[in-house]
Amino acid sequence: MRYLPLTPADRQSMLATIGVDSIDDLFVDVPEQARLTGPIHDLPMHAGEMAVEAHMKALAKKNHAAGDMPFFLGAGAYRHHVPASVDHIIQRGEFLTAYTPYQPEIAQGTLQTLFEFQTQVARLFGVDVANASMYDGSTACWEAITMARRITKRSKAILSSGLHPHYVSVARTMAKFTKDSLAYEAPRVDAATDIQSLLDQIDDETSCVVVQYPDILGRIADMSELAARAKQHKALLIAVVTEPVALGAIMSPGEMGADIVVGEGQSLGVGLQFGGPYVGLFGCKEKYVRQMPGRLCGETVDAEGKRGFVLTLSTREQHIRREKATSNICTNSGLCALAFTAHMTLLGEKGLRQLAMLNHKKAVQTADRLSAISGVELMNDSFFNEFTLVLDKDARPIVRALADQRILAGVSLGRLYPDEEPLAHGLVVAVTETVSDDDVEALATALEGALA
Amino acid sequence: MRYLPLTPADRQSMLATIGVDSIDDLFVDVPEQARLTGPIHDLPMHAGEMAVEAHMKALAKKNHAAGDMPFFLGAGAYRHHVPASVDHIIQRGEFLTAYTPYQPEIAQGTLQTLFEFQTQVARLFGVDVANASMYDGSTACWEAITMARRITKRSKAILSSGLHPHYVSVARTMAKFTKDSLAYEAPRVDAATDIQSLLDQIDDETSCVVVQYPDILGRIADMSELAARAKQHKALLIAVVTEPVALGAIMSPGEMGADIVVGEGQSLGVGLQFGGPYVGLFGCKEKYVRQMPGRLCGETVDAEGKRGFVLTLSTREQHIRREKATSNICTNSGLCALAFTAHMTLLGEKGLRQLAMLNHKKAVQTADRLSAISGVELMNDSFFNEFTLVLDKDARPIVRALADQRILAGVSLGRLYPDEEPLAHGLVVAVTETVSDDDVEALATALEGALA
Amino acid sequence: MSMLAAGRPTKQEENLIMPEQTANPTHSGNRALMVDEPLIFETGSPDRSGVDLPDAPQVESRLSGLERTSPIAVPGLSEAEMVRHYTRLSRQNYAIDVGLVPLGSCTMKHNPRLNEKMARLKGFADIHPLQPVESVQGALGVINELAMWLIKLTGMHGVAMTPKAGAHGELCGILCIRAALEARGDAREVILVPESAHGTNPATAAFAGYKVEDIPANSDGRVDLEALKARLGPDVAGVMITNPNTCGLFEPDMKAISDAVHEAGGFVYCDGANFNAIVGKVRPGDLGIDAMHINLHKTFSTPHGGGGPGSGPVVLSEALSPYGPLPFTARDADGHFRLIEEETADEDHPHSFGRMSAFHGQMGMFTRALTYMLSHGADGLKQVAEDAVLNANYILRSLEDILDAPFAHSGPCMHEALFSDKGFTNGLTTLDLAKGMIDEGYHPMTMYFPLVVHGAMLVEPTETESKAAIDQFIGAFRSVAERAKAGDERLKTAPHFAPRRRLDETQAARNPKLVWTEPEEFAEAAE
Amino acid sequence: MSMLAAGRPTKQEENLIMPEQTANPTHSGNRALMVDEPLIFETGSPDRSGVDLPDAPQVESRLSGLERTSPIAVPGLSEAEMVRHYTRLSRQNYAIDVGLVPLGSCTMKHNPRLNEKMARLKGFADIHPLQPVESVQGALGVINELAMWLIKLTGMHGVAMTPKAGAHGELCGILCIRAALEARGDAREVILVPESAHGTNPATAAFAGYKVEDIPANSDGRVDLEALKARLGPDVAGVMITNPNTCGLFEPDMKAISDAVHEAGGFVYCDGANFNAIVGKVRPGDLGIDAMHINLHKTFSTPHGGGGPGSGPVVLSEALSPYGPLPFTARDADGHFRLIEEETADEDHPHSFGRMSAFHGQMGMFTRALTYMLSHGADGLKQVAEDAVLNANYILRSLEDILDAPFAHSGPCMHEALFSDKGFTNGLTTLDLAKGMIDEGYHPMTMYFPLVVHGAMLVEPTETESKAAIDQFIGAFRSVAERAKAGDERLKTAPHFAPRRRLDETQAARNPKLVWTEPEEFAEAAE
Ligand SMILES: Cc1ncc(COP(=O)(O)O)c(C=O)c1O
Ligand SMILES: Cc1ncc(COP(=O)(O)O)c(C=O)c1O
Repeated sequence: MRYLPLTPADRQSMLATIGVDSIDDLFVDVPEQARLTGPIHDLPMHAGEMAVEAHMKALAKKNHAAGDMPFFLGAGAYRHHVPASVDHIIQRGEFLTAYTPYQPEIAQGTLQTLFEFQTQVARLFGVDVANASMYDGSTACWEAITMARRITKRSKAILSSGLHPHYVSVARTMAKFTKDSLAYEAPRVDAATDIQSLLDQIDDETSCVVVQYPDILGRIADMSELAARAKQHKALLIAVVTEPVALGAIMSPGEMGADIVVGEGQSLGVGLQFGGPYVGLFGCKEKYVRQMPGRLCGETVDAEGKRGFVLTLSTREQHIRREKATSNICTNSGLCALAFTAHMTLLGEKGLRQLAMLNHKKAVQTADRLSAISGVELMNDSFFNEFTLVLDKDARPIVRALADQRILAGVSLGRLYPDEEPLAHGLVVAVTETVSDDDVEALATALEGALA
Repeated sequence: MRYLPLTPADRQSMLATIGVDSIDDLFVDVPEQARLTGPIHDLPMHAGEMAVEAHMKALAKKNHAAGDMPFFLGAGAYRHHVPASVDHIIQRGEFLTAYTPYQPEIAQGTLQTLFEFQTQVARLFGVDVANASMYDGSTACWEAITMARRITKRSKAILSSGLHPHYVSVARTMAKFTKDSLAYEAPRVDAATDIQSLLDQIDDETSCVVVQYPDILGRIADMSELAARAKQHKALLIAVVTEPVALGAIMSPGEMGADIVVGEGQSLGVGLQFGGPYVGLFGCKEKYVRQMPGRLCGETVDAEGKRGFVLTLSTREQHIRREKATSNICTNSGLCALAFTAHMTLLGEKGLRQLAMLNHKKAVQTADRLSAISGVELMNDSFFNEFTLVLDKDARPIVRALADQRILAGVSLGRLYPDEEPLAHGLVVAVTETVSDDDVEALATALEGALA
Repeated sequence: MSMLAAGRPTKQEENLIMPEQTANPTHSGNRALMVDEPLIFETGSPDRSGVDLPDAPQVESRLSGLERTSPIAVPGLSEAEMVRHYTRLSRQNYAIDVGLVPLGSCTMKHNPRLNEKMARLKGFADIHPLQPVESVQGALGVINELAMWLIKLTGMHGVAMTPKAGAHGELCGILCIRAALEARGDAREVILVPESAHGTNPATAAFAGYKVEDIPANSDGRVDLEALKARLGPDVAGVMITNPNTCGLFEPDMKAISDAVHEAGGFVYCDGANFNAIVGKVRPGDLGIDAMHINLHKTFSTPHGGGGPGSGPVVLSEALSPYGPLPFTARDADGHFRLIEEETADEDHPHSFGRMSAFHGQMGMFTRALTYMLSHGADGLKQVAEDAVLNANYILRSLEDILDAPFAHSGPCMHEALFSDKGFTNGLTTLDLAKGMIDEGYHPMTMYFPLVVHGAMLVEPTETESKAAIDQFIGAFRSVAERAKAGDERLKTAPHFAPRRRLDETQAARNPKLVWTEPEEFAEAAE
Repeated sequence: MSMLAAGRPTKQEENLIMPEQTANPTHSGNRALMVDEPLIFETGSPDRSGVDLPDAPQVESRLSGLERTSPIAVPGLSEAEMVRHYTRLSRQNYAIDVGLVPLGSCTMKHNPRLNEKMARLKGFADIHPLQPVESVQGALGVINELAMWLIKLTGMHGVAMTPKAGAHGELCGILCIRAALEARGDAREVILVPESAHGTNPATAAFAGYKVEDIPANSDGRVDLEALKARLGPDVAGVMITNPNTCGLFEPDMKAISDAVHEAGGFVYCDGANFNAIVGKVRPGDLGIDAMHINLHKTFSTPHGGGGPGSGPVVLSEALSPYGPLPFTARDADGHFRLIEEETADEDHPHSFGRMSAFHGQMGMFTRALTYMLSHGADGLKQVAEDAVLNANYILRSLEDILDAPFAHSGPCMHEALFSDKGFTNGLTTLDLAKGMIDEGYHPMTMYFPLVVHGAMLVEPTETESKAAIDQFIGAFRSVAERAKAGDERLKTAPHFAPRRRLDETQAARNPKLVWTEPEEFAEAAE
């Protein structure tokens, strides 16, 4: 077998060194009746590369790849062009096959990259510090809520209706067990966000307000007042960013006063991958750093005084603090963080701003084109690269029908909120730099057809 | 522009350091009238990755990729499965972007690989030594003929009719200018090779006999007698191997007494690539080493006595010997040689033998299946993974018609020998491990249809 | 135990003073191929970029006046610089591709390159998690096929595919237990976890709102069955046991433990991080386990990536399966795949505890792991376990004469060999040996884990190491161990040859610098 | 000229004795990340393998009794070992991705990764050279489009795409000249080549059956026009001139040279290896040139791969185009591509000198080069030349105070700066400086070429180096040059920090070991 270097002769000589007769002598601790004799039934035997490749390719072909057709899905996962050099870097064996950098003298490559990542994320979010990544945006969001609980010693969180419904679900799952209370209701089809209602809800029992920016319907609202109000009540403002490219065009949550900013980093470097692995971004104000979950990389010096980097503040973490840790997370999204950082380094501020404006202006153009169709209305007055259309029919069957025509039209609100009748006509359309004018025309034509 | 790091400010400050006002002051040696002012007309301006990728993908789509359909072409270029790890290795920046290893202290990676390559090639060919690669099989073949001329001081070469016609063309092109004489005639459709006729032609003016093994029609013949006869006349036997995988199944030319063995290494690691880059293999008996063309890597020690490798015997080469060099070759096929070596290292003798027998037996099966079709006859009584069918019609239009049906049926002899009427019904079919039973059936069915 | 054949100096200079790389004897500060590399913040600039983008269409923006006007201050590099920067940094890393990474509990096996290629097929890499299910039948097929493999390999009833790493898998399992208990109105509050457990076990139990208590171990490094039985009772929701355990030993009483816990009304969570030792040899389902996570990034070869991403599917017993998370994939009789989400959960999966991450789990890891499984097959996976265990025992027996091996007397180990620093002199410890191994060209073993052994060294070679590689490793390990026992002072300052000498972790924690800030001098100059 | 910001020791130890890595102070012989690696023949075995293949069908073989029975003796490795073996070896290489490779005449610019990705599209990588032309229209389209770019960039009439590297391109050009002369029955025998030319120039002329004679140079490092004119005559088939020349200077008299050669009935071959200096700025066609090869692996960024493969298309004047090689691609008015081979050559290309390699040239390099051209566009390529020349002049002027720069007085250089070792003391030479640069973390410049300058050092930074990278390089170069002038003894034994110290090239040549052979002891033991 191609991955196994031991030859039969090696095995014999090693057994002799150990002083046993057969491999089964090494499994003596396994009770007889639990020991399997032959290979497990009903599973195929080993296969060569060609056969495996053929099998996997056949499965891959059964999917509609986004790049093969007009594609407008967003809602928490965005299709951006990832430069070829990013994939080259993450395939370097020294990054790909490295362990967590617990031996810093021979892990400066990973560590320095994490330090760069943390700095990039903090600057993008407009906060003081960021960690070395979480699993994804949705789990980062829950971790932020628990962190706010630890800081404020309160357990009432207010979730904006604009928060991604899957993020809400994740929080609800956990809250059921931790007894946190979560205030939340589904969004309304309205150009205005729920900021006003959130302002009204904050009180002295509130641990945090969680606001997505831009929100699930694509809307952008100033959070400054919310931050101020939260502060008055000693509650925290948690901002959630599912599309980090947006922050190349719009003010950062940190600038508006957010205490904790979390997000999904998949847009940069990572790709769609059917939802994972992604990379959770997690930043906050300096003063909260010892309450953060996850790994942190910090600068220090070596015995000769040379600058170097190490994992630090590990007394927050499970491997040191065990049941008192700030989180149970161990393995995070290291390689995705590297991809994020490599992509961000290619962009730089200039490239990021260009990319963001390109996304935005294409989205504006597309919104205008599509809302010109009879039976289609644009809900948003502001948005970044994603907006909500209100159709004069249920959106969900239309999305399915268009998929059969090889047009991936967007995410219907019916898919996201199956139980919310009033949202059924909503269609969230994302437009990135990968969308061509032809794609827009194809969608427009198909939508016209479907609505006629 | 994404590959150019200088900023406008950098340029200004550098011009200032140099002491000139503008970039054009650095082009003063170019006569005014030859200096272009703006960008060259009629060519596109710079473009981003997405646009370039779209352009190239559109071109790529206009080709029938071999992997997308039943595929049976050979005749000097073979489609083998290249393990994924081979491509990983040749994409390592330290190999991909390295220069020729003229500074051995920081090029041991390339050098040790070349040493391994040379040893693998020599062992595969059954000769004492091999060089660090040539451009491809066809140019290696001509180099071997000139080497034989230098060694024997004679200029009459006899080319077997079984030599790849393109290799013959290359030799003829050069011989026109160097005044070498080449005896050659086109092959006959016959199970027997031209060994007997070659034996008869050798005389005391012969510098070398050049025999392809297996030959262009897939035939295999013992060259031992030829080697002995050549030796009697102080001529050299040059063997040409266009399918190195064959040598996992059949005796090496060296074992039969060949003096020089050259070949095309594309089968291992390199892939089809529409004909290039490929990798010329070049081996010979030890005593001729100082007449070899191309680079040689040799073992030595460093100042501390540690083993190391260097390019050696460079007094044969153009950069030292200039017009007296054994060849004008400089850049060779380094990275393809690495791919060859990585692939060969994965195989090992065991894997190579398995691979060879798999090719051969599949070919036998296919030959039987196809020759069962009425109007199809199998010419060969022996072959490795390639054989010649004689159809009862012109093969060339059939190959084209089948290509339109998305079946790449083989190489017609009409394509290779457009001027040889008697060969027009010949079809050379290659069968490697990448051919499935379904592929064979598809070809059989299509052939039946075309011949009906 | 031979030395490398290459690179052995012909003139031996045994008593030579070891040349430390204490200073930079070059102008540049580099040492040939050992090139130091600044941060992007020091070399890049916000107006340089490694991308070219088309011009944006000329339309008004609709950003409701929230344009970002302040600097973002993320520097850019040209592609040429970016590639070199990260290539140079990568060269300061150790990794499996560079050499043996014998980290106990981490299963750092070879990551096959076919996996990487398959994960990049556009049909897997370029699909959106919210595409209509008809357009992602192949992706759902991958999840389903992988689930089938996991179920058959473990002999369990169901599997939850969404957890994103081992710890997330633990959380999934514990939430299943809690949901099952709550479903029967049984609000138990305690989870028992042995001291030898990985930190994620107690952390997870706490994260899910449980109290954590210890399970005593016996002198053989295993769960003390009788002590455990004594502690079981109506307050105990379950136990978390690692098997093979973190001392590298199989728990022979596992079935008895499970039975006892079940009898007491609790559930058995098994930490399956060490599944590599028994894959194809033992099915956890036969041991009475209720939930077990599987680190695809360990047993099933998905790359560790310098810290992640991982993937931690959880196999579940019949009792716990109804409580598993959303979404999941179901296969209809006709081969069509459905996605079960909140919408139809009431019908299809009414007891689910809910969603634990936004989408369908780590698809990019699923494609890799499935590729790996198909490559090995049932026969190959069995061989994996056997070779992993063989390699570990070979190391154990080759070094037990020189190093203290606390449980070696009790019989063979599984996939990892446990040693301790007992007998080291002159104040030398496990840490010093580890750093000495760095100089020898190896990644150190896991240090100071499990906690139950003082100065623990946990060595897991995995099955993808050749005998020659292991012999060389043993030779180096022996040599450093001898030095540690002899009290070699120079080990205290090891490593001597790595890109950095020992790093000051105390300073890092006392005065945390977690992001780059403009040095004062520069900042002033810029004003 | 600043040092790297990172890695600077805070405690400066200026007078410290430079620690040489003279011995292996570790048991393994490794030094942390610097791992020595044996040969596959020492670690592999003929019965190990890193591939799995299906069983062959059960049929009789038809190998006419020539089965290979003797051992092939090529060892195999598992994939795990193979990947590690070549990864470790790669880490002993310097390369562009690792740092500056300022090799004059070699144009070691960044190799964009998009090129690599495009070359691997199955529509390019997985097509056979003998497929019916209708099935490879896209491939022929690539060749045609690239040909169009080359023609427009050079202002020439035609282009031969099949040559496989620069030297092969030279051969192509010389054969065109020879064919053209023979076509008019003019059997000239001499090609004039300046002493400063690259070795391939005279070697090629000889390989094509010509006698080679020298062209005198003037004290400015350029062709001596008058001396050349004096030598021209009815025996001279042509001249081979490099422009910009190998001293890094533009030949201002190029047009006059061409006119003179033409007047004497000869042809002008231009070695275009240095086209990077003038791409988009000057068209060789405007200078009267008849043939010029272009190294796609220099100017157009295809990777050098540790020695190849390259690609050397040759642009041709109207006079020479009829003689270019087969096969080639022609575009019909309707956009369809034809392949002109021997079959139709009589009609389409009757004067062709024939085929010079088996197939269509270096397709894998064409896709990369075209990707590069499309990325840069006409505007970007002009910027390439300007930045390349700017960087070289910046180096020239930054170092001419410390290093002898033989032609610096005559004005700016083009893309490379030429220095010499004049003024070094204590017997130190260019070689010593080069080896000193290795310790500094740089690939040395080209040494001892061109031959016309004693102790030549030819420095070509290319346009893909940043100002910061060049400033650091200058700092290191200056420091080593100062040491060379001061006669620093330690330079004689540099490099001190590379994977190997200086290698004994004399021994290698005197007693060539070109393949591995079983060591005697082993061989005996095996008997
Ligand atoms: C025994 C054990 N349990 C749990 C874990 C946690 O897994 P992960 O890091 O994937 O969250 C690990 C991994 O380090 C482990 O070794
Ligand atoms: C000036 C010059 N001419 C010709 C060549 C030969 O090119 P190639 O190595 O591609 O054959 C080179 C490359 O080294 C060169 O520098």
